[in-house]
Parts: sequence; C-alpha cells; structure tokens
Amino acid sequence: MALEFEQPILELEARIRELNEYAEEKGVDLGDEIELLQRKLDSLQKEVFSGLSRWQRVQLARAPGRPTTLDVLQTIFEDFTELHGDRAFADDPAIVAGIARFAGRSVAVAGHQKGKTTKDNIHRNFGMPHPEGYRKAMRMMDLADRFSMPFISLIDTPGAYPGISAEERGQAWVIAQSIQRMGRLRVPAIAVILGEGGSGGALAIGVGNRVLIMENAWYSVISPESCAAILWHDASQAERAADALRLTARDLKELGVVDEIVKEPAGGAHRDPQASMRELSKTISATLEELSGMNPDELLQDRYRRFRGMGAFDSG
Amino acid sequence: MALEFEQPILELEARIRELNEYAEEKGVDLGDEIELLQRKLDSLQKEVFSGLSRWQRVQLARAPGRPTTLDVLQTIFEDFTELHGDRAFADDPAIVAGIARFAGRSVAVAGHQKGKTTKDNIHRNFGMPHPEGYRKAMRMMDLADRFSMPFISLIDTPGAYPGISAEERGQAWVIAQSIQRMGRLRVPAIAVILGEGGSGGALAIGVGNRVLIMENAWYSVISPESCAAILWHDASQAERAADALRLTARDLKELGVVDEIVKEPAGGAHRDPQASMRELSKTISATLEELSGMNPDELLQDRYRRFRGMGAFDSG
Amino acid sequence: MALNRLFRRRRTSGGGRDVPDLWLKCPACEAQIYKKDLEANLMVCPECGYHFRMSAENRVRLLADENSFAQTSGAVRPVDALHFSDTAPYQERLERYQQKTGKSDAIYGGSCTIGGVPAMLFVMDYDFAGGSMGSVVGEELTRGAEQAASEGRAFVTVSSSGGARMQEAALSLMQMAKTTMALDRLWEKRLPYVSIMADPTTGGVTASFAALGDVVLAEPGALIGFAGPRVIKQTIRQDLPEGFQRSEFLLQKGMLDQVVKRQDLKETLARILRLLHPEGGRDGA
Amino acid sequence: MALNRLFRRRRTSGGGRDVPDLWLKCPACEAQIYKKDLEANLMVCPECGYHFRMSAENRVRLLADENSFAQTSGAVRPVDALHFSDTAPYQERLERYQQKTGKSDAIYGGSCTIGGVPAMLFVMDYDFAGGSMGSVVGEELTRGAEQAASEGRAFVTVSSSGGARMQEAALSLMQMAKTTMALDRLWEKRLPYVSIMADPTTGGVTASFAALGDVVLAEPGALIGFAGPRVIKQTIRQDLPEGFQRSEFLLQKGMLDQVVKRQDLKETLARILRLLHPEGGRDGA
Ligand SMILES: [Zn+2]
Ligand SMILES: [Zn+2]
Repeated sequence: MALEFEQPILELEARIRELNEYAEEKGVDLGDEIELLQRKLDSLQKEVFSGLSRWQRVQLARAPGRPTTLDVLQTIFEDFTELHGDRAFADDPAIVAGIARFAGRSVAVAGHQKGKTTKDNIHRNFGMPHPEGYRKAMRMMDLADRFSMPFISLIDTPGAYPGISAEERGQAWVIAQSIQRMGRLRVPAIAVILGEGGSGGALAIGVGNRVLIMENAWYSVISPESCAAILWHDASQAERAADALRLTARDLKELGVVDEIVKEPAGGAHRDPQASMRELSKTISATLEELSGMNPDELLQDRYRRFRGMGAFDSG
Repeated sequence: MALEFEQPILELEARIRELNEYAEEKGVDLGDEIELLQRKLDSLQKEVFSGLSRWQRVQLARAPGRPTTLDVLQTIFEDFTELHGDRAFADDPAIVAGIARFAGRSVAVAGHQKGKTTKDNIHRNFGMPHPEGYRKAMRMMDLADRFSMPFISLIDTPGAYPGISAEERGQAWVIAQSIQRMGRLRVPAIAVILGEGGSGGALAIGVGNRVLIMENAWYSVISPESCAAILWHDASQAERAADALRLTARDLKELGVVDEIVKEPAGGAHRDPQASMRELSKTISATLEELSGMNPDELLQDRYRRFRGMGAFDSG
Repeated sequence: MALNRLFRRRRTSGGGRDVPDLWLKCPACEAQIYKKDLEANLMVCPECGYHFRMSAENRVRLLADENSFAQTSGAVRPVDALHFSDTAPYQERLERYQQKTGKSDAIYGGSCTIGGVPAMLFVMDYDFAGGSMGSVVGEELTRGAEQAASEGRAFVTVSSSGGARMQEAALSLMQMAKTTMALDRLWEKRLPYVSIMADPTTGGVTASFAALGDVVLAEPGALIGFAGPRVIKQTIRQDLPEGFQRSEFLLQKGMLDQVVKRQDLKETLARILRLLHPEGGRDGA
Repeated sequence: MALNRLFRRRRTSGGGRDVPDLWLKCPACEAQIYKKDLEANLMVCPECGYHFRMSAENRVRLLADENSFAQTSGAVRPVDALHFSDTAPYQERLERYQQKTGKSDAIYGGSCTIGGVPAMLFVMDYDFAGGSMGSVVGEELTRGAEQAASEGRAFVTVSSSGGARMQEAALSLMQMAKTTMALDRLWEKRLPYVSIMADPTTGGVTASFAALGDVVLAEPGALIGFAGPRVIKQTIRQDLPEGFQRSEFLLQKGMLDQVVKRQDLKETLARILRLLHPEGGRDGA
C-alpha cells in the first residue's frame, strides 16, 4: 500500500532493520554499516520529502494510515461522545459528530470520516457525505451555540457525494445552509483540513474563525483528477492540474485561504500518526486560546472579515 | 352528498324552490303556500341546528363544500402567494403555505389542505401531512419572525399521516419541533380551527397567542372513531365517543382550550361559505388588532402563559 | 456505583396478586430466567440482552447518584374534569392505578445529582395507565423544567408511555404544547435537557418533550414512534417491516443520538451532562 | 409594462460573427421560430413554452421597473492571480470573454426598483465563462448585498452558472462563503432576498447564495443541482431519470418555492417583494 515515491525509503528502512536483527542474532558488530545506511536514509528522506510535488502531497493526503477524524477525536480529545442523526432522514456515517472535551473545556465537533478498510470505506461512502451528514453537522453547531462551546470541524473528504440520492435530497441546499450556519456561530469556530478538502463538501464545515491545515493536506475547488478531466479531457493529467490549482498547504497559506500549517513528520502523518496528532493538538490549543478573548459579536465580525477579504481582483 | 340530518331541510328547500318556479312560470300566486312552507323551514332549521349533537357537528366539520384553507387564503386574504417545499425532502400538498396580505399588512400563513374531489383528496392525502408538510409550515414561521409578520395557521386535518413513510421520516419529531417553533414566534400567532382538529397533527400548528375555532369545527386528542375503536372496540360508537371527548367549539371554550368561536351560518359553513369566511375575517382582524399592542417578549410570555395554564388537577 | 445494591428492595409494583413468580420467560430468547438474576442484571435478559420494563423507582436508583434523590412529584393529583366514562368511570380507573403503583399519576421525579451534576430527573411509570400523559404528568414535567431552570439544574426525562391520555381529551393534547414550551425555560438558561426513551415511547409523548432533548438516547429494542403499529397496519393494510419503529431503526433514520444499553446508561448520561452543564466544566478553561 | 419594448435594442451579445440568423430551431419542439418573434416573446418558444437563455441586460429590462436601473457592477476587474493556464492562459480567456460580452466579468447588476420596491438586482451572464463565479462575481454580489443592506433595498439575484470558476481555484471556492455570509447583512436589517434560478444553476453557485433566498424561484425546465449530470452519471454508472435536476423535479423535492414562467416572473417577483419589504406595506396597519 506504499506510495511510489515512498518505496526507496521503505526499502532502505527494511534493510537497516534486517541488519540490526542480524547483528543482534549473530552477535556481530555491524555498527559502521548501519550508521552508513542510516545516514543514507536521512539524506534520501530529505531529498524525497523536501522536494515533494503537489501531486505527491495529494497522495500523502490520501495515504492509508493517515489519522482520520475519529482517530483525532479519540486521541487528542477527551470524553468524545458521538451523537448521531439529522432528525429528519438518516444518520450519515460519512460525517461523525459529537461533543467532547478539549484542553479541559467542552466543545462540539464534526468531521468527514473515511473508512480504514474497504468494507468500512463503503459504509462511510469514502467520506463523501449526503445531505443528512451536513444536517448532523449543523445540529452540532446549534449545540455549540446553545451551550457556548467552541465548534471544531475536521475536514477530510474528496467532496460531497455526487449521486442521485444526494441531489434529490438537496445537496446544494444543505451545503449552502451549512456554510451559512457555521458563519453565524456565536462561539469560536476552528476548521482543520486533515486530509482532503474537496470543494463545497469541505467548505460546508470550513467556515472557521481560523482555518488550520495539515502540512500534506489539500484543499481545492475541484479535485485534480476532475480538473484534468475537464481541462484536458484526461484524468491522468492530474499532476499538472494539481500544480495549476495551487492546492497545497503552503499555496493556500500564500493565498490567505488558510491561517496555519500543522507540521507533519517527515514522510507524512501516516508515518507517525501519534506525533502528527500531538502537533495538531498544540495548534488547536493555541488557536482556541487566541480566540477565547473575543465575545460573540466579535467572533461573528472576525469571521465575516476573514471571508469578506477573500479573492483577487483589480479595483483600479 | 348531504348529511342525514340535513335531508328534511334540503327537501323542504327544494319544494319551496319548485313552487317559486311554478308560480313564476304559470303566473299564479302561491305566496301564502310559500310563506307557510318558509315558516316551516325556519322552525325546522332551528330545531335541527340548535340541537345538533356533537357527532352531528363532527359531520358538519367534514361536510363537502365547507371552506378549505385554500378557499380562505384566496378569499379573505389578498395577494396570497403560495410558497412550496421544506428544503429537505419534498413539497407536501397536505399543507399549503405562503405569504399574503391581511387587512393591509403582510402575514405568513400555513394550513392543512383537503381536496375537493377524490382525485384532489388523494393528492392532498386527505389533509394528513407527512413530516415535510410541517417543515414547510416551520419555514413560514421562520419567515414570519424574520420579517416581523404575524403568523396565521388554518387547521383542518383528521390527523398527521400514520404511515411508514411518515414514521421513518420522523413524524413525532417534526410535530414536536413545530410546536416548539411556533411557541417561539416573536410575532403575533393566531391559530384557526377551520374544520377538523385531529390531535398532534393539528396542534403542531396550533400554538397561537389566540386559538379561534369555527362553530362546527372539532378539536381533540383523538378522532371519535379511533377513540371508540379503542374504548369499545367498535368504531360505530363514535357518537358516544364524541360526547365523551367534549370536542366541540363550545366544549373547548368552556375548557379554556380555545379563545373565540366564529359563528357559522345556520346549517354550517358549507351552506354559505362566503358568509362564514366573512365572519372569520372579522374575528381574525379583531384578534390581530388585540395582539398588535404587544412587543415580541410580551407575545412570547403571553403564549407561554396561555399554554402553561392548560390542564385540570387538584393541588390540594 | 454498586449496581447490585439497586435492587435489594423488592419491587412493590406488579399489583394485587402476591403469588411470587420466581421464574420468568424472556419474550425474546424464551430462556427461563430466575427473577432475582434478572433484577440483579437491571432487568436485562442475561442470555440475549432483551430489555424488560423497569419500574420508575428503579430507574431513579439506576440514574441518580446514591442518596441524592429528593422526590418532588406527587404534589398534584388527577381529577376527572370531563366526567369521562367508558367501560369504567375515569375516576375509578385513577383510584385503581393509584393503588397499584402507589403514585398519584404516571410520573415520578425529583431533584438529584447525576455524575455530580445537579439535575431534575423525571421518569414515566408505564404501570400507571400505560404511562399516558394527562394534566398531572404535564404539570409535573413543567414544574420540573421550571425548577431546573430556576436552580440551574440539568433536566432529564425517561419516557415510557402510550401517549396522551384519552380520558382527559383536549386537556391531554394541550400538555404536549405545555411541556414543549416549558423546555424553553431551560433554553433561556442554557441548561441541558437529555431525553431517554424506554419501551414504549409513542404518540403525544414522543411528539412533544421526549423528541426535543438536546441529546436523545434510547434503550435497545424500544418501540418508538408517533402512530402505534396497529394504527399504521390499518392505514397501509400490509405488514410492517422487521424492526420497524425500534430504537435501532430510528437511530439509522437519524432520530436518535445513541442507543444505549441499560448497563451503560448511567455512565453515558453522566458524561453528557458533565459536558453540557456549566458545573461539569462546560465553560471551564 | 410594455414587454414588447424590451427587445427593441438588438442583442449585442453573441460575439464576433455578424451573419444574421433570422431563424432558430427550438431544441424542445423543433419548431422553426423567427428570431424576432422569439425575442418579442421574451425568448420563450411560442410553440411549446421552452425557455431559451436570455442575456443579462434583457433580464434586467424584464425585471427592473422602467428607467429605474443604475448599473453598479463593473468597478472591479478579474486578474489571473494564480497564473492559471490550461489549453490557454486564463488572462487570454478573460479578454476574450470581455470582448464577447462587453462586461468585465460574468455578472451585471445595480440598483433599481421592482414593482416600486427599492432593490439591488444582479444577473449572472452565462456567456461569460459559463457564468462561473470567481473573485469578481463574489465581490460584486457581496457589494450588492452590502449596498442593499445599507440603503434598505431588497436583494434579487438571477443565477445562470456552471458553478465556481476553476481558474481561480481556492479563491473561487471562498466566494461561496463570502457571498453566503454577505446575505447576513440583509438578515440583520430584515430585508428580503429573492433568488431566481435560470438554466443552468449548478455547483458552487447553487450551493451558496442561490439556494438561500428567503424565496427561491426557478424558470421552467432549468437545470439545477450541485453536481452536473455528467459527473453523476459517471458516479452511479447508469442513466439519469427523465426530468432529473430540472426545476419541476426540484419543486417536488421541496427545494423551490415556485416554478415561474418568464412571462409571469416580473409580476410574481414584485408581489413577493411588496409583501416582504417594509416599503411594500410589510409593517403597515
Ligand atoms: Zn433473552
Ligand atoms: Zn418549442
């Protein structure tokens, strides 16, 4: 399941492991050889991961083993209590939601959920919500406002589900409503792009006072594959599309679309989920701290100002 | 299609009409005979309609030709503009809703709609809403609050639809939500029981500052037929159940459940729809006038006080 | 908490006959269960997990912190305002239920703490007129919500009810509005309301306060809905699908937050209240 | 209003070629229509009622009261902030669209009265990059909503758009949030917003401001949705049902308030605005 550009690194790591085992088993000293390989590994890692292309980062954002919303909720939050249902049509497993404690205070949370196995992924619809999912998220926003709890969203979706069932239950309407509802929160709102930030389906829960992004996550108006299919009638041009779309964390920071990049371990979050979640926890914590001084009206205004300023044009 | 107890009256009316026609056609003077019959008709009407049993009133409440919600909206309101849909699943024809002008001011309206023909009745599901219908009504309440318009509901339903489709989309939930939403209106709310007020499906849009009822309408926790089926395992005991349930306008006024009875023409609203709607218009107008002095907080409190006081018990 | 101690007292409900039924048959798995084992297991079948009904008093013992409960219900008593009579006068029925349950009406509640959080806890008693809601149930719940609001307590209800009480006719119907609107007292004070649905929760109870919890929990296998299954069957003239109107079905349909086994109910409830109530650290730093 | 007069001016859009196409074939009923007849009939097929697309300028003429319109759009111009290039550089494309439509971007709007009610009216121009929403469209709409709020005007949009503009990538995506949040300026002032969906209204436009009208109207037969039909077909790998994602379908599905024929659009819109706007007697006695 390794990504193509990870391959040489994984092979080198395996060889070092083997040598270590051999040395221990046989009681021979291979210290020099191992050190040499280790140094080679370090420089290889540096070479591979410092020069990651946008398209490679998209692949890291999708890597199996990368922390999912539930991983985050169960690891860096306490007392996570999942709440289900939209009170209208169904419970959508593509979005998980609930209440929890973060750094000692109660919060409401919602995020896209992908599966870890094929079966789980089918159950989660690959993290592509139906309208019910967004209505569930909006219920959490209501709870957040009602009980003065910050609202934290975790974004990890290829996009809202583009199928008949979703269309006929108002996918466009519910995304618009969710954007509006989140914009109206009278409590601190933080959006975290965890993995994939696919278009309106991501933005629906992305209207934070602050928007954080994991180093190898992406966020775009369209997935690179779909973009390539439209522009060049060829989905294999996705690499080119990824560049054109400027969809990486650093690109988005430059464009002012995200506020903060959460560092991932070399090789991506899936190579050390615990460390990357600790890093995320620190950043959320600092961001909450920063927002805690604002009253409800200030939070509303701050959020409006943030999104009001988005865009590039010439007013000459 | 006449009701059983109307029969002798209708026959007498027909005979008077015949005599009149005959007299005109042949140029003979039948004035005395006609006067005699007219007097007989008057006393017969008095006899029949002054002593109406509860069960007979239930039948009048269901009489074909009785003004429906749409009749009322198109007759005593101006500029009625129907608005459709619940923005989540469907448009429910069993509830009509919209905005209109009443006595010169804008209002939001919603009411149960029965059909006039069998085909229409099937389309309207006999005035039995699905959850979508109540969600549409709640949208009108939102509009009412947003634009400071009074909200007027028109109640005419045997009950919320008791079927699988309604249950699985949360019939109980949506009725509760609608009661709550209407209770929270910050504008004057008037509920009118036009015909049948069947249980929770009626109450869902019945939380007015004032509740008006047409003279021959009924309002009850259960229909007489269902009540009879439960208590005596015999739906034909409906007459007895109607008495036990005390479900007529006068009963409900005594119990404090309704505030005002709107007089109907002798023989019921279906015998002169225009006159009965004029009467309704006067009462709504006076009620709106009465409520117009209250500010939003007062309206909320007034509504809470009204329903807070409902019930009979011994605090000894 | 020592759950075993909960059931030391013999159940007093169950009515007139005093022949001790030492064994029970589980309606789900048909296992023969020794009654004391069932009681020790919170009235949950040890074989298959089927949740038997539980008395209101035992519910309170299950959910309230030990020695924290102080009953407030019982101050108001039902009257037959409509002189309702079917096969028996309503007044007579009331007296029979009062004798059977030792309660003035179908509800039992008061103040307590739950996981340390101050709360008002109200439990419907299915043994009293099928847990139906008339004027007294409505008034007790309303007073409970009002007291919770004025004392800064959370509000918790456990429903087990056939719906509105027919014998109080329109007055019962009005209790749906009254209890629903009483919840707004909590809303104004930003106090949490958790609704727990036990078997069965139908009709005017589901369609008013019970559906409106900030969090809505249900026990496994509970029948929950607006119309009763018999009415629906008559309407659609066909059999109902397996599992229809059961907790698990409603969870899938988006109506419930969680289906919680009775063994986990106290812990789940306490965790939710601590998260949502100011004293549980909601506004803490 | 004399509708005939609306189309006295020759349509200037349609671009470079100047060969006059005097006849058109209706894509719905295949009738041959004399173009002038079509224009006189508001671009609605006289045979079958099929609604052809209509230029933004003619839309404004249709909806604004005569001589009341004052353009405000056009003050901001698009830039290629991302140096986006596919088969042609974005900058080149922009210039081509600007030449073709005479507009700086895909929107045309300003202040006017509608049925006497003061309003800001914005119409998307499908001829400009498929009516797609980038930074300029977002900014124009936001300024429009803000101006409406500060001047006490109603806000009216007519959408005709393929969605967010790909060439501005994440910046386009952000316009969904920006325009949506701008609507709250109207909310605060209790001013009405009516959204009219014309063919087609899809993607990020439907999923932001266009869906959020206090009242949402659509023209007959308009394609309306989130995902485009091609994408859906690819996803589900089967044909889409007849009428799927058309106005009439969405009305049934509860998403629209009304489907309104173009001939009735002005009257319906004016009636709604008069009912909802303070100057239309909303708070009158
Ligand atoms: Zn069992
Ligand atoms: Zn045609």
